[in-house]
Amino acid sequence: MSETPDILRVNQLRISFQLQRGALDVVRGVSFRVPLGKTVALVGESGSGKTVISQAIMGLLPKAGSISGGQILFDDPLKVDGGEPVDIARLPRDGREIRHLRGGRIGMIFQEPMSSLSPVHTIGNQIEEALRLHRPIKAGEGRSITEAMLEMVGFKNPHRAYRQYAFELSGGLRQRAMLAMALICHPALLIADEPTTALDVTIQAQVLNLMRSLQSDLGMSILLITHDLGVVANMADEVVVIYHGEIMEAGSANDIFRHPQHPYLKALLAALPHFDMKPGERLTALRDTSGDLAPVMTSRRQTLAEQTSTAQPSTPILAVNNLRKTYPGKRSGILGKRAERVVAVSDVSFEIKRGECLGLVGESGSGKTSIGKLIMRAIKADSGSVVFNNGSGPVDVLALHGPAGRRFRTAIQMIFQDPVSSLSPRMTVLNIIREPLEIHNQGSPSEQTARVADLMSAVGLDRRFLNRYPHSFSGGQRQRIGIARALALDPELIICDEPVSALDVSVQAQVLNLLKDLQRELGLTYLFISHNLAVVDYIAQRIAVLANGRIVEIAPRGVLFRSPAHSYTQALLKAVPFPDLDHPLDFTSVALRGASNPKNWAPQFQDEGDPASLTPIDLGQGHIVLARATIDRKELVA
Amino acid sequence: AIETPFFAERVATGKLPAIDQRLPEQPRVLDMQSMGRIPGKPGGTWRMLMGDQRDLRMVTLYSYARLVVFDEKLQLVPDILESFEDQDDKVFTFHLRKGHKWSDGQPFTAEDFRYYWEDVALNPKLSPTGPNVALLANGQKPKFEIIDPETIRFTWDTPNPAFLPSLAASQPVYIFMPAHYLKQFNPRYAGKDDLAKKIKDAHVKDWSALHERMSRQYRPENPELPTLEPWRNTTPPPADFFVFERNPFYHRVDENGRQLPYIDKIAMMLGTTNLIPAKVASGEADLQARYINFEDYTFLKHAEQANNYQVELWQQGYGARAALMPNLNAADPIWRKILRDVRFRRALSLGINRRDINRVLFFGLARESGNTVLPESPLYKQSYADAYTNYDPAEANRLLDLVGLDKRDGEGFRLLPDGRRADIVIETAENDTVDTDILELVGDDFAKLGIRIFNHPSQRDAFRQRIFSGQVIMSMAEGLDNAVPTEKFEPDALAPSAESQFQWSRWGLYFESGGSQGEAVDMPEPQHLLDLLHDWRHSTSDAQRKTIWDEMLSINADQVYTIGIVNGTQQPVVVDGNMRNVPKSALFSFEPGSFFGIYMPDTFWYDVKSE
Amino acid sequence: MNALPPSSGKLVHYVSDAPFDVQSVKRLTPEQERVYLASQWRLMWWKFKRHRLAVVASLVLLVLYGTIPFSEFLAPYNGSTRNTDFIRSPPQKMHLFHDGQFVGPFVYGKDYRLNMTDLKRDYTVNHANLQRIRFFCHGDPYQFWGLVPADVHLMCPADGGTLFLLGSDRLGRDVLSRMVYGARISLTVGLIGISISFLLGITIGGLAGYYGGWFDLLSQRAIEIVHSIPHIPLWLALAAVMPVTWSPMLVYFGITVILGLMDWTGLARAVRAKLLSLREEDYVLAARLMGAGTPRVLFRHLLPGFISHLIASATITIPSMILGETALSFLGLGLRPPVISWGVMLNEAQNMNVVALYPWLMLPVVPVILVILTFNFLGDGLRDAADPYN
Amino acid sequence: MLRYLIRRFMIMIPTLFFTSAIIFTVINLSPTDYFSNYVAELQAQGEKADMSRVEFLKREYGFDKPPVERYFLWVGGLLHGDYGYSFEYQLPVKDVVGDRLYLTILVSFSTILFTWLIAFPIGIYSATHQYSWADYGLTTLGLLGLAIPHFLLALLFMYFANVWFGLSIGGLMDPQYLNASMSWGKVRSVLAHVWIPVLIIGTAGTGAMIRTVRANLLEELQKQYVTTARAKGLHPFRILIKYPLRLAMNFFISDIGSILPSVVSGAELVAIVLSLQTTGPLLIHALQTQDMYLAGSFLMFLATLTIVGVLISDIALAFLDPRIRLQGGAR
Ligand SMILES: Nc1ncnc2c1ncn2[C@@H]1O[C@H](COP(=O)(O)OP(=O)(O)OP(=O)(O)O)[C@@H](O)[C@H]1O
Ligand SMILES: Nc1ncnc2c1ncn2[C@@H]1O[C@H](COP(=O)(O)OP(=O)(O)OP(=O)(O)O)[C@@H](O)[C@H]1O
Ligand SMILES: [Mg+2]
Ligand SMILES: [Mg+2]
Repeated sequence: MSETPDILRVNQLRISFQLQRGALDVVRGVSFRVPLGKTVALVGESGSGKTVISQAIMGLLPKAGSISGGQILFDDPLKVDGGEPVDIARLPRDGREIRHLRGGRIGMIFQEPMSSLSPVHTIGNQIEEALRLHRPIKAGEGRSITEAMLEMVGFKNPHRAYRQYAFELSGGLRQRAMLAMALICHPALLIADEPTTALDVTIQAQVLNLMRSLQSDLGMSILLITHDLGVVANMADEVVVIYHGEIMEAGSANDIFRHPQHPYLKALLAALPHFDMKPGERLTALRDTSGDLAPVMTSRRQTLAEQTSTAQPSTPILAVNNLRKTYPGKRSGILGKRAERVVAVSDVSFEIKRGECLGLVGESGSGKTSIGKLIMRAIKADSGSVVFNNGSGPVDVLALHGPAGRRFRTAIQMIFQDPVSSLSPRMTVLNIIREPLEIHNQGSPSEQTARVADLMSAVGLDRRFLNRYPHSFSGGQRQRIGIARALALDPELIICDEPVSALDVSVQAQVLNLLKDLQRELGLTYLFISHNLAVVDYIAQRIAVLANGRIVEIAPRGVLFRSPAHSYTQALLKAVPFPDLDHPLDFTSVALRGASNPKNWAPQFQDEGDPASLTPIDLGQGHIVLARATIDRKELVA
Repeated sequence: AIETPFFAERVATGKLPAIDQRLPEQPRVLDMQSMGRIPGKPGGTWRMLMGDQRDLRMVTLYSYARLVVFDEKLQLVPDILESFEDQDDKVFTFHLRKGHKWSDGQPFTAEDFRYYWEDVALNPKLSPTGPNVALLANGQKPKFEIIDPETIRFTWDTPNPAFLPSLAASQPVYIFMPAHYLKQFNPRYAGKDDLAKKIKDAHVKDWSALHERMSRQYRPENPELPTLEPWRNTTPPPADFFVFERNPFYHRVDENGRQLPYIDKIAMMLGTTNLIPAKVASGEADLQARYINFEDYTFLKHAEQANNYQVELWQQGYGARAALMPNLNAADPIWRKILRDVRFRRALSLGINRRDINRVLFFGLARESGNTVLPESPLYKQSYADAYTNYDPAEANRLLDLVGLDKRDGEGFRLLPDGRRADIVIETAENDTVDTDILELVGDDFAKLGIRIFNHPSQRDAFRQRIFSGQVIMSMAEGLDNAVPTEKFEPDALAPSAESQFQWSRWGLYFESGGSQGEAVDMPEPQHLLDLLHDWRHSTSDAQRKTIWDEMLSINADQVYTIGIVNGTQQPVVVDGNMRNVPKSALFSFEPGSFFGIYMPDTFWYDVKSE
Repeated sequence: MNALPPSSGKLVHYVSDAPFDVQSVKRLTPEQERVYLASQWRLMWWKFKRHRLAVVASLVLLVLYGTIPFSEFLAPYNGSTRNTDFIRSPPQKMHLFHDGQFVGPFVYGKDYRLNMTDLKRDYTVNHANLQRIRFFCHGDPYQFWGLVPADVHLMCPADGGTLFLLGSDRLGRDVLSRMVYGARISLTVGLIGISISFLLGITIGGLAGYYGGWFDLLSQRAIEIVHSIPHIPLWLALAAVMPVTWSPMLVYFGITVILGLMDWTGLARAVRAKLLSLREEDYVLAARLMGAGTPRVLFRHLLPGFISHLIASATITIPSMILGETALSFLGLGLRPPVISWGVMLNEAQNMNVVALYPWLMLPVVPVILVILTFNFLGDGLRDAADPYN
Repeated sequence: MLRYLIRRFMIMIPTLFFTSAIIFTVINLSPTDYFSNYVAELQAQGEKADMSRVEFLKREYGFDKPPVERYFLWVGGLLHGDYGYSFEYQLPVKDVVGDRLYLTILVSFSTILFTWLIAFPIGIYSATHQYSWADYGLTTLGLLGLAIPHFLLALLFMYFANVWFGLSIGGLMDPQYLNASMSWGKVRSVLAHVWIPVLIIGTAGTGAMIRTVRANLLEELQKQYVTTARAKGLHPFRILIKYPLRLAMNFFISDIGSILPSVVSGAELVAIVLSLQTTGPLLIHALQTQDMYLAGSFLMFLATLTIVGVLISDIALAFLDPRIRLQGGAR
């Protein structure tokens, strides 16, 4: 081990941003290395400068940012012997040398895959472009290599995917497209900035496995930036912990996980949600913000008390029945025949009671976001109904309009999966968070501003960020802006689409605690979509598992995790990576590939071509599983 | 006679008969010396710049070949005709030139007159409103006789003194047509299938449309139409460049026996009229006056040397370069009453500082005068020109107070009896800077009388429509079109006889339509003018006509029906340095004179030393 | 601050010993509070101020527009005062020194002679005739704001002298004074016209792009139709029907409105095309889900994403509006005397005589250029101020 | 797509019908007609119109019939490819327009080419080099073109082209070539003249185009996908062309509908000022003289081109941006 040279050495790197008023030092003297063929994980609080460092390595800092000191030495293993390592910090922007490195020698996966793809080019085109640029390939070969790559990152139908556009893909699929783009050139160094946030655990395991095998086959080195300590434990050889642009602790994975020393690292590890938490147990966040919470909540306590007394506790606040949504397929060529429609959501029914949190997990691309959007009426359902009842009688959401529709909008809010594109790029954070208040005329302008400031601190953001524009934030910060906005109106139901995927565990703990407090104090209801099963386990009372657009299993959290009935649920649970060096994920044995493919499921869950042959079967205790009607219940529990 | 080099080759190859076969037995011989001109030599191209295809008629005007023509002293002389006889203005006998031929070599005979009279003028399809008014005396058609192939006669019961002048007019009444050519379009003579095919090829509805299109003589669009003019068109429209070639059978020769015209070709280039002064200044025209204005003089003069031309100043032949025309038929009753008050019209006339206008806009070269005949006319009297043209704002103000405009508003502007402000919108046709400037200056003068005026230019057509309907209170336009008449010209412009007389268009329409449209004259003086016009039409002697003219002119001057501002304004004429026989200074007018026509451009020639 | 770990050596476990304080979020001073809680408008204003050219441009525009209420005072002559003895006089130069001696601002008088050979008025500078310019002086009388009779001018010619700093026109009117008066019409016509066309273009294009569907279908057809009727016949037709009795001022408004009405289609289509793709963005969806109404989504979320184009097209449309009336005049539908505008003045300058002999009559093109440049630089500044990435 | 196309073609029918009605109305809005106009013109000079002929013509062209009937006669003719008859030229409209069309297309295409060739590179340059001296300089130059009225520019150009190069004033060729058939001399003469209108018509358009290209490109250059492309190691120029430029073209594509008609109508007013032998002056003249079939058919031709142009632009937009194509924007 000690013989491997370092492919990347970052020495005393300092990066600052030029802001309206003065400079902002974001990275303050960071040094670390990436040894050849190894994986180094960069972990740290949201906004601590991880992404900025990776941008600096690629020479892609935004206009406002500049390297104010230090070196980034890249030692290309392919270089002829004796060549000095290049200092990327000194290369001219967009010059020939740096262009050669980018993509070809250093690949990068961006943190926000959703908005990083061109909206007007097919993903195949964009991936193949990178390939052609850096790998000598024969004419006509490009497409097949690209499709093979797409398949490797988990596209079920790579041929079709090649011709799809970014907006036709779910968040996870887009992330996989980005992965494919970065990996297709076989770079010597891969910088993966949160490469798996939008992926469910089975796909995540598959992707991680792919990275590992490329690493061993090609000697690729990886700089892995992630919040998921489970991933870190399973992937990293060395770990660097960063906080506020400075390194707090660095060492081998062993050192970090077994002998954490710095208070920050200790706090991080303590903030992790784990599966055996007692009901009501709170996560320990680095900063406790329950004090900041008071002003956020008081505003509605009063009205709430009256409401809860009138509403019967048993009536669900939201009932979804037989929801179905298909997207039009694509034609081949201009005049070609229309391909099959994509069924995104099929025959989905569930209920959420007031004050409850329903977790929604499932494979990436299985239709979770679509369900959220259907409930919000952001897209039109093909069939089915959504009934909302906040005590003043049931309303059919799909038929709402006029003032009732307006009232509905204040009662239900959504946190978007993609924080980048859901924030107007030309509005300051202040205006973004204040907007719902303005729309619904709540309070005077100064009251609104005050409330915005309170919300900001509740989600752990500095008030000084208020007049910055969304693009100048880190991924996690943006996500929190989205959360603050959703909370602004005191809604009764929030649809949270991956609300904490970009947050480090301590901030995640802070936000989860906030959500939980709100739920308890205000009776807030959530539909919580997440890939992080530990998070879902912590926050949700009941969990629904979605596969291929259908709910395959739904159960209270304890039941689901203790005795999962469906093959898919079982596969999911097996694929969860633990932040524990003693429980490494078995990448080889787990039947990761195609966990969502019904063919790999137990026969009682296969529909054999007729979707109607499957029905929800009640196993008691609210545990329902989708299986063949003819099957005996015993068989399912076994 | 001497053969023209231009035709030498064609004559040699037998395509064209020799010069002696081409000329009539008795050509019209012009004695250059006695005319004060120099006999010249043939050759060259006359380049002229024009606006649009309608201007093709300029060649007809400039050519000025008519059955009879006015000479420079405005006497009627035979031109195409060898001679004519006029008995009491009732019986007219015309003698054609023996051997005279159309430009295609076919003989020009009495048949051509008969064809026009019988097959065109009397054909209800071709002439839905009957023969031209010039051919009617007291509403009656003449008796047409062919005495022999070279002699014809028109006979009326009552005198028709306007007949000969109308044949000599710049825009003549054509009483003959090339029968041999046009018969192919007339079902009376043409084969049915043949004609049907021609109609189809020409994309027209029927034979009459085809005939109409093929027979335009005034505007020579049809290159195939035989002509008697000095030049014939060779370019079929549409085109931007028309080339005219000399007519090999033209009937005029000079004293040396050279067939006229001297100039072989006319090249007419069409284009934007605003650019014409600039193009002329860069030497792109050889003899040009149309579309050149007085303001362009300096500019043209500056390039004289460089481009070898001279700019001459001719005199324009209008009765007034600009005249205000109060509309006596205005629809607004209050205004009509005021406009009909002679004191008002006199007041306005007295209120114009003509000297100032002349100085500012015309370098003092124009004449400050009412709208009347020019001194060049034998009918001119100083008193006509001077009537109410002195600048006397005090008297003007006094008169205005008298006509009921004595009340004024806070700003000092006069009010109408009904309390409206007496603002006058003066309408003009098109946007002419000189008109605008004149009105600007007049506006300043009238402001001193307590009257504000506004200029409203509009498209000529819309402008006329508004006048005809009485919506216009006052307009401004050129004065008398023919300001150098002799008593032989009809004095119709002085009496309410045509709708196009802007001061009384509805009375004019009444007269024109024989009382079926418009309004009958209901004022004594205009009625008197009409009576005088009637007298002229039945007059039999020049002396009688002269007294009628005198009386009409003096009534017009005294009544100030139109308020002339200046006349005798200058028209720049650009002449190529090598062109000879072009008068240095002359009268430039459409009627009489056909612009250049009366000076016979067929006698102009290029003096090129090297050739 | 940590040291770079040794190359290819085993990584030593490094632990930072810097003090660690999780609650390092500092309290804000009032000054910081002001900065960090400033509204978006204020932020933009701060950014705008840094764009020097734009600031200069806006000052120039301010001055130009500032002259509008005071034209009568600023112009040495009234717009229609004629001086028949000084027709087409070339500009008189302003001097400060005479024979090397300081005398203050003055002009030399001009002698003029009628040149009857080429019919031109020849002016020669008479160095003996020294005419001192008067300031805050009594000159041509006027009605200030149409109400107060006054005769005070910023500067006037010397008694009995002339002051044609930019020459005089064919009726002996002062070109400079007319330019000052002309600013009134020319500077406003563009704004009114552009407001109309932007209002229509943005609303119709915006709604079409945002809603799509039948509204889009109908509005696109309407645009096609408006678009397919060339301007000129419409102008001609309108010229024919516009009542003659309309005062020049009414005609002016009529023309402005027409200019505006004819101009919106291009913008509407551009807005629509852009919105068709922008409306698919998540933030639009987010706004809608918050309950934002169409105007809000359109004006707060969608159009800002298009602001560069809007500003650019506004700043390039203004000149065509200012000059548009010259095109109209060409067809006989322009403004007419006594209305004074730069377009009218330029229209009068449109012949070869002027180009060759009286070039100073083309001077009104200078303020037009100035206005256009300043509007464009102002636009640049605005664009940058609104640009979050900058 | 096919269905979309068919639908769009179907929609064009009522649009065209509507447009024809409007055009007819606009032409007939003027209270006068060709014949009274003709009479007016003649009388202005003291000439007299032969009333008999006027009557004859009026009847010949159906002016005794009510306007509605005339409209249907006209539209009916159009459907059969009969564009009517020009009163002025006494020729079928087709023959009148004739050769002018080619010259117009020559001038227009040269102008468009000129505009694009200059405006695009400059616009791209000044967007990528924002606030460089070259950006300011080129911008100012472009704006100058925008600020000087066409007419004045035309006069200045003609004047100095004549004074300095001895070029004949106005027109598209020296007069001697006007009726001549094609020859080297003629081509040379046309080339010697065509640059003036191209420059004049082009300058304003160029200035405007530079500004819009610049603005739209600046907007796109900051998008995240540009960074993605950079991360791939693409050459900046390739990136520019493939990504931001393509998205910035949106405004441009949406306006190509107006290119087609402008190619044919050819900047009428400038053409008049420059006395070009193109269709523009013909159209204006026809309008001014109320030569209604000539004007009407010509306008209808332009309208059809516009509508086709809009269709093309819609299709191009859909091609350019799949979001529009697939989310059902351009429905
Ligand atoms: N363009 C920018 N302008 C100004 N500040 C910026 C800009 N980009 C990032 N920052 C700031 O730099 C800091 C570091 O950002 P960075 O994106 O590197 O965080 P991160 O560690 O990746 O966080 P996360 O885990 O949330 O993605 C943040 O405080 C952020 O607000
Ligand atoms: N606009 C669209 N057009 C076509 N197909 C779409 C569209 N939007 C989504 N889809 C498809 O619908 C399916 C479900 O998408 P959805 O976004 O609901 O997934 P998801 O469960 O949220 O996945 P992820 O966890 O990756 O975000 C996917 O296969 C996606 O490709
Ligand atoms: Mg980040
Ligand atoms: Mg999703």
